[in-house]
Amino acid sequence: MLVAGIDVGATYTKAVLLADGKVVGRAMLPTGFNFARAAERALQAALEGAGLPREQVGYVATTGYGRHMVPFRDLAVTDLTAQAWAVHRMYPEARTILDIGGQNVKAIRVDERGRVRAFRLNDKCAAGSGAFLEKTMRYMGYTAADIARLAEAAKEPAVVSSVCAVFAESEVINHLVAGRSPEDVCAGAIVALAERAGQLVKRLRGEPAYVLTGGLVRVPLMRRQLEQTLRIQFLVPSDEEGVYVAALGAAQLAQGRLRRLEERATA
Amino acid sequence: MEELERIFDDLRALVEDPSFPAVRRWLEQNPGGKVVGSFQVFFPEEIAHAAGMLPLKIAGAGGTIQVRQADARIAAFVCSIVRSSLELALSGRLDFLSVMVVPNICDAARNACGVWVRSFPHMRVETLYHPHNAASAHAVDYLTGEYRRIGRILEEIGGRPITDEALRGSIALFNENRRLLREVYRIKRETPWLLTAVESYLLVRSAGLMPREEHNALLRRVLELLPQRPVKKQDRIRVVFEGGFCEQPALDMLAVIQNACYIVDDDLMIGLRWITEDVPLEGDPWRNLADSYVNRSTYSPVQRDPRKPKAEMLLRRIRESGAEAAIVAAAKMCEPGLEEQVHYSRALEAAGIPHLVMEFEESMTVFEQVGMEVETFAESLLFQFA
Amino acid sequence: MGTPTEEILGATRREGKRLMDLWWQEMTEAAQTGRPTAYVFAMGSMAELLRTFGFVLNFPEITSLQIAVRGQSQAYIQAAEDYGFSPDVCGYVKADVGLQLRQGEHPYGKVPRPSLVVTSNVCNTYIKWSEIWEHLYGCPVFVVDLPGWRGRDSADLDGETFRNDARYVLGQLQELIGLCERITGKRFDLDRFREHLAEANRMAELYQAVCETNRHVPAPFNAVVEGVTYQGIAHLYRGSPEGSRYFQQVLQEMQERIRLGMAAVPDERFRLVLVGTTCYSHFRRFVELFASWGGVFVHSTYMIFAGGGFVPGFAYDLSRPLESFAERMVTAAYWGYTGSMFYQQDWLDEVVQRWHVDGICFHGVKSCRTVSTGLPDVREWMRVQRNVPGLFIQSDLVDPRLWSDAQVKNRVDAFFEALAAHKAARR
Amino acid sequence: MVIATRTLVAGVDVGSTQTKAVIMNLNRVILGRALVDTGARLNEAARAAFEAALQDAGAGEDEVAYTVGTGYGRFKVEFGNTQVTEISCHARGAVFLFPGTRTVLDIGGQDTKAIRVGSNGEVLDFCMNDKCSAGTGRFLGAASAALELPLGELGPLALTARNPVTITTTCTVFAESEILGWLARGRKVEDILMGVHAAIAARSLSLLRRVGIEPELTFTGGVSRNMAMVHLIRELSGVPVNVSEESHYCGAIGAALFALDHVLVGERVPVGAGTGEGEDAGRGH
Repeated sequence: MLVAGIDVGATYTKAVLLADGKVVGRAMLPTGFNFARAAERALQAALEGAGLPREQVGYVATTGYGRHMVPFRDLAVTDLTAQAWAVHRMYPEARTILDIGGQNVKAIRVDERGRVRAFRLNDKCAAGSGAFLEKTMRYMGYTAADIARLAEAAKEPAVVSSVCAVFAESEVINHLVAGRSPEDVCAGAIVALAERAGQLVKRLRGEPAYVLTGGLVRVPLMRRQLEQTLRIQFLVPSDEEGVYVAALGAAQLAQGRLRRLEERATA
Repeated sequence: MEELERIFDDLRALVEDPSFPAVRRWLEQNPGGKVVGSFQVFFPEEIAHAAGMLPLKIAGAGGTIQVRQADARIAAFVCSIVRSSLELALSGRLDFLSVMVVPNICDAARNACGVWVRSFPHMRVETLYHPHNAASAHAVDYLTGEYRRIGRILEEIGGRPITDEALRGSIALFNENRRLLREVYRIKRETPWLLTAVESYLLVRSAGLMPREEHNALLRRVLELLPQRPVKKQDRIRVVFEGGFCEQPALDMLAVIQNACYIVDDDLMIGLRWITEDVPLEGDPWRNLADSYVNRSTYSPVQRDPRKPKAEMLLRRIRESGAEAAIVAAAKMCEPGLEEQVHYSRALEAAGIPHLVMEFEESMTVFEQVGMEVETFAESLLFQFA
Repeated sequence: MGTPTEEILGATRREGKRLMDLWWQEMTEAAQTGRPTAYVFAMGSMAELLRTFGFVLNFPEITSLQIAVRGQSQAYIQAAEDYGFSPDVCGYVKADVGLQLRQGEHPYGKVPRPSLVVTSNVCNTYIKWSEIWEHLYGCPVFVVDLPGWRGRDSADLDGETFRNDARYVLGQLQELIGLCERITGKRFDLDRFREHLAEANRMAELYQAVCETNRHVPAPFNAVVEGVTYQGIAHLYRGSPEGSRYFQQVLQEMQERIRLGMAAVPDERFRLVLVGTTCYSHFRRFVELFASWGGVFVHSTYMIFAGGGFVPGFAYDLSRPLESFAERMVTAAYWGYTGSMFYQQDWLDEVVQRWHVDGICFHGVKSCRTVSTGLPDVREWMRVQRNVPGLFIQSDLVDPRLWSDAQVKNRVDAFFEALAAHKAARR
Repeated sequence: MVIATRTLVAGVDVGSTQTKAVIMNLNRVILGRALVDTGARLNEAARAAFEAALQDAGAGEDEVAYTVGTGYGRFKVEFGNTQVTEISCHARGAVFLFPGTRTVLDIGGQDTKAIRVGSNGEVLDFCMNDKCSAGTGRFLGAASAALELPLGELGPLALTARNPVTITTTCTVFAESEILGWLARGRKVEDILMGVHAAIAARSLSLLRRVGIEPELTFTGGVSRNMAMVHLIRELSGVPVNVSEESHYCGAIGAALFALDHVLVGERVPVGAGTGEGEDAGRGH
């Protein structure tokens, strides 16, 4: 019997198929406007990739932004719960997870069994999501793909200290007005974002081991800055693992629930 | 059980209607009647009632109206309830008010009182200073004097004296209302599945929006019907919601929370339940009211009373309601609430009680993040996936 | 060369610095010796009474703003936010929490722990702030509850409202005295108290006279530059002989400046009044934005909060010290503090007339509802009813993250461009 | 003293997203105009817009007697003679375009401004957005990104709304997440867009109320080309709204008029602001 975990994100939908705890298929598609359709398509794509029929899927757990919009789900859990679970399976020693995504930054403290003990999401007001960085890049005429390159070429990061995302954007503009280079401004935005994300970890009173996930871990300056601010070392899953982490967690949770149901049925 | 559903539908319509239909109905039935508005948290409505007036609780507009004119007078970094309450008045929805009382609960409300004074020269706008040194032996004397001052104003405007007899009668009526609300909260604690968080909130909030005589009758009927309600008890965590003493979360936010939790106690609209025991009827009624505010009352971040350390009071609320966790919310830009939130969460952490810290705004319409937080919180307590 | 004039002009600055250093020295010593220290607030500090018991007085508002002036507030504020305080909470409070979390280590010295906290409700945030120390240290917190301005009911000083308020405050002061006696083991000395009141009377009169000198055109001092020092000394030394002596010197200097035609801002072109504070993390920049246009602040709301909200013409009646002190506190709460905050228009109207003001700068402080709520409304009232131009800008007291230079400069420049047109049109 | 060959003036408005330049002759006739994206290098954008406007006018740089810079990047108009804030420039420009103008509204990317002006275009009073309602103009850009629609289509689409949503939060950042929330709940794109427009209009109105609305009201800046916004401002303010074909050049036109004053009268350009430096001045990191 297969189980599926589907992470219905605001921009991308990811599906992971598990058979006996092993990943047998996965897929990622843009979400678009219809969450239910996106989930269905991602699941189909994963099945096709694995060459498996739909009928074998015995349990579907959804997570992410559109988790409640998927009518064929058996269980919906939040991405924090799903992520914590998957990370725990990857790194049993992990106690604190920091996830820096496009929309959200999340800090999660987990216990030795992978259960969420405490968590903090970024205050929207706090200029602390990847969207701010993307906007900065777009404003300067670059794309997200240029972030790492630009940041590494910076001489001295421009200070972006505002707590509010709107003022932070003004600060960026003011720096450019004052003649700072796009490289310095880009690096400044990353440092600011790392600062806010680090603050979440501090507020959560994080403990080692630390794991860093999310789209922006691929920016070396981000990781360096975070490790420096927090005076810690992060464990970082590979890009592939990182992208699917919530979907994987959901699938693992689905596996657990299915097993429990089967036990109950046979008992 | 259709009757209960209908009652709650009506109450929801009342609470979400920024035109105050119950007040307008009362005015039709009492031509020339006067309405006394009061802002959060507490106002001794008995005094207005004894003066033959209708007390009305002004607790913001939630998301029911768009704040347009008030933003021209109060900066956007002031909490939403202060701005939306002013908007209700500036947009003409409170034209029926003869008197508006803004208690000195916080810096924003106190200064907003000045804005009301400048904006509505034809309305009597008054501030009311409740004692912030409640432990002082002189607090009750002082407050008795302050209540009599409010009484004098209402006598002047109503053109008739407030007799001790009338005031005692009003106190008895409001005692009954508070007793019935305590019953509602007993049900929340003991059988939370019988009454959703939104429903119990509607029962409390509506007390300040209609004549108390009507509200008492309504509460009696609801309390009669509730025990027979065919609702299944679900496996949900039991939480206390703290942080609703002034700005009120949107009904939909409560709905998102109740999807994952039973709220077994809370401080929503705490001012209407501020006095926790019957106000004595014998003796000086003015003094009895003042004494009850100071000595027979609950707690909130905007009253200083060293006899009631707030973090300890919260722990007691959790203990007494049999809750296993707490949601500690604070309104955006609310200085006292946000400061208290830190003490609350520190105390809860020390006591080993799981808790969720969140910020809200009455006018919120999107609850994705709230939902995610509450669900994750519940999942972390409820599921043993391993 | 040492001419008398130069002596007069230099002495004030030197003396101000000496008094400030002295205060820090006293605090730093108290941090080591454990001498009883009371934490008090600028408005309603009860300094006269606490001095009678020999408390060292810590003014956390002043220590917070000094952290910002030293350019270090961001780190302190961030420490408080890491502790759990929201970005929306008062910047002074957070800078102080950062200070407490560092065991009182301040850029200027060390702040002792409180043996007692005395606060009023004139700013409601004072109470919440005090409760933080209560949680951290378990120290006694005494709220002297000062009912504020209540419109026409408080206008009559013989009226029932005033008498009820004064009775309440007097009762509380007696309870506070009992608490101080228990903490210090000293009996309340009424004669000493009377001396402190007499000093406060002297200082109040001189302070008023100093404020009045700025009616002169050009203004001899800038209310947001020298004025901030005056406010500080008035808070720290109220009720002490040093305080009166200092303001005697200041008054002399101002008279000398006027005699010599010296202006606080060279080429004074626009006379302004500030509603609110400056942003202390950008103190020099704030002043410079205005001064570069020839703008001088001749007065500010904080000038009247200083020294306890001096109400012109009011002095303590030394024959009934405690009663008079209570009445004085109530009056200050009515007019000096709350009245001037939410019924600001009357005070502004008078200042505009008497100090020859061209425009009003309203500085909305994002984390301070006490001074900021209702500013747009007052601004409109002054514009519509009195045709006085008003500028509305926003940043913070001490949080550098809330200062956006280009935005503030844009508004200030546009205001002066308009003010120039306004003045030209009136000529 | 005007040298005979120098018979033109220029106004360059360096805004946060676009840079505009206008060339005017001494008879207040606009001869050339240009608009370029500001990008990351403001001095280059200013230069490019200036040169393009000269080309549009068929004139050479040596014919320009005086240049005034305005907008956020006004101090980056390094070839200019002086700077004036865009508040003063929009006021001047609006009265030039519509002489009956007494109130001006400009919704910009960084700031929204409401200005009351006198008959000569002098600023009588102005108000700009609070910090917590900043960036409302940019809010349209965010909506365009979230809904994947070009900016120019937002207004027309919004006008087809039947059942608009209400966007209640003042904060632009929060409001952006409200858009996603409404989308997730399956609300129609046009209904959401109308909600976005209504929210911006409501905030603009509160600024207009702070200065007092006196007809005629002239709506300037790029957002004034958005028909839904014009419709809402007209409806909420209750007065007719002027919108010019040249509205996005309004600041640059005003700047050119200040330049003209200087050439003709020799004065009137308000001075004294010092330099634009001061970024981080007094900040002690």
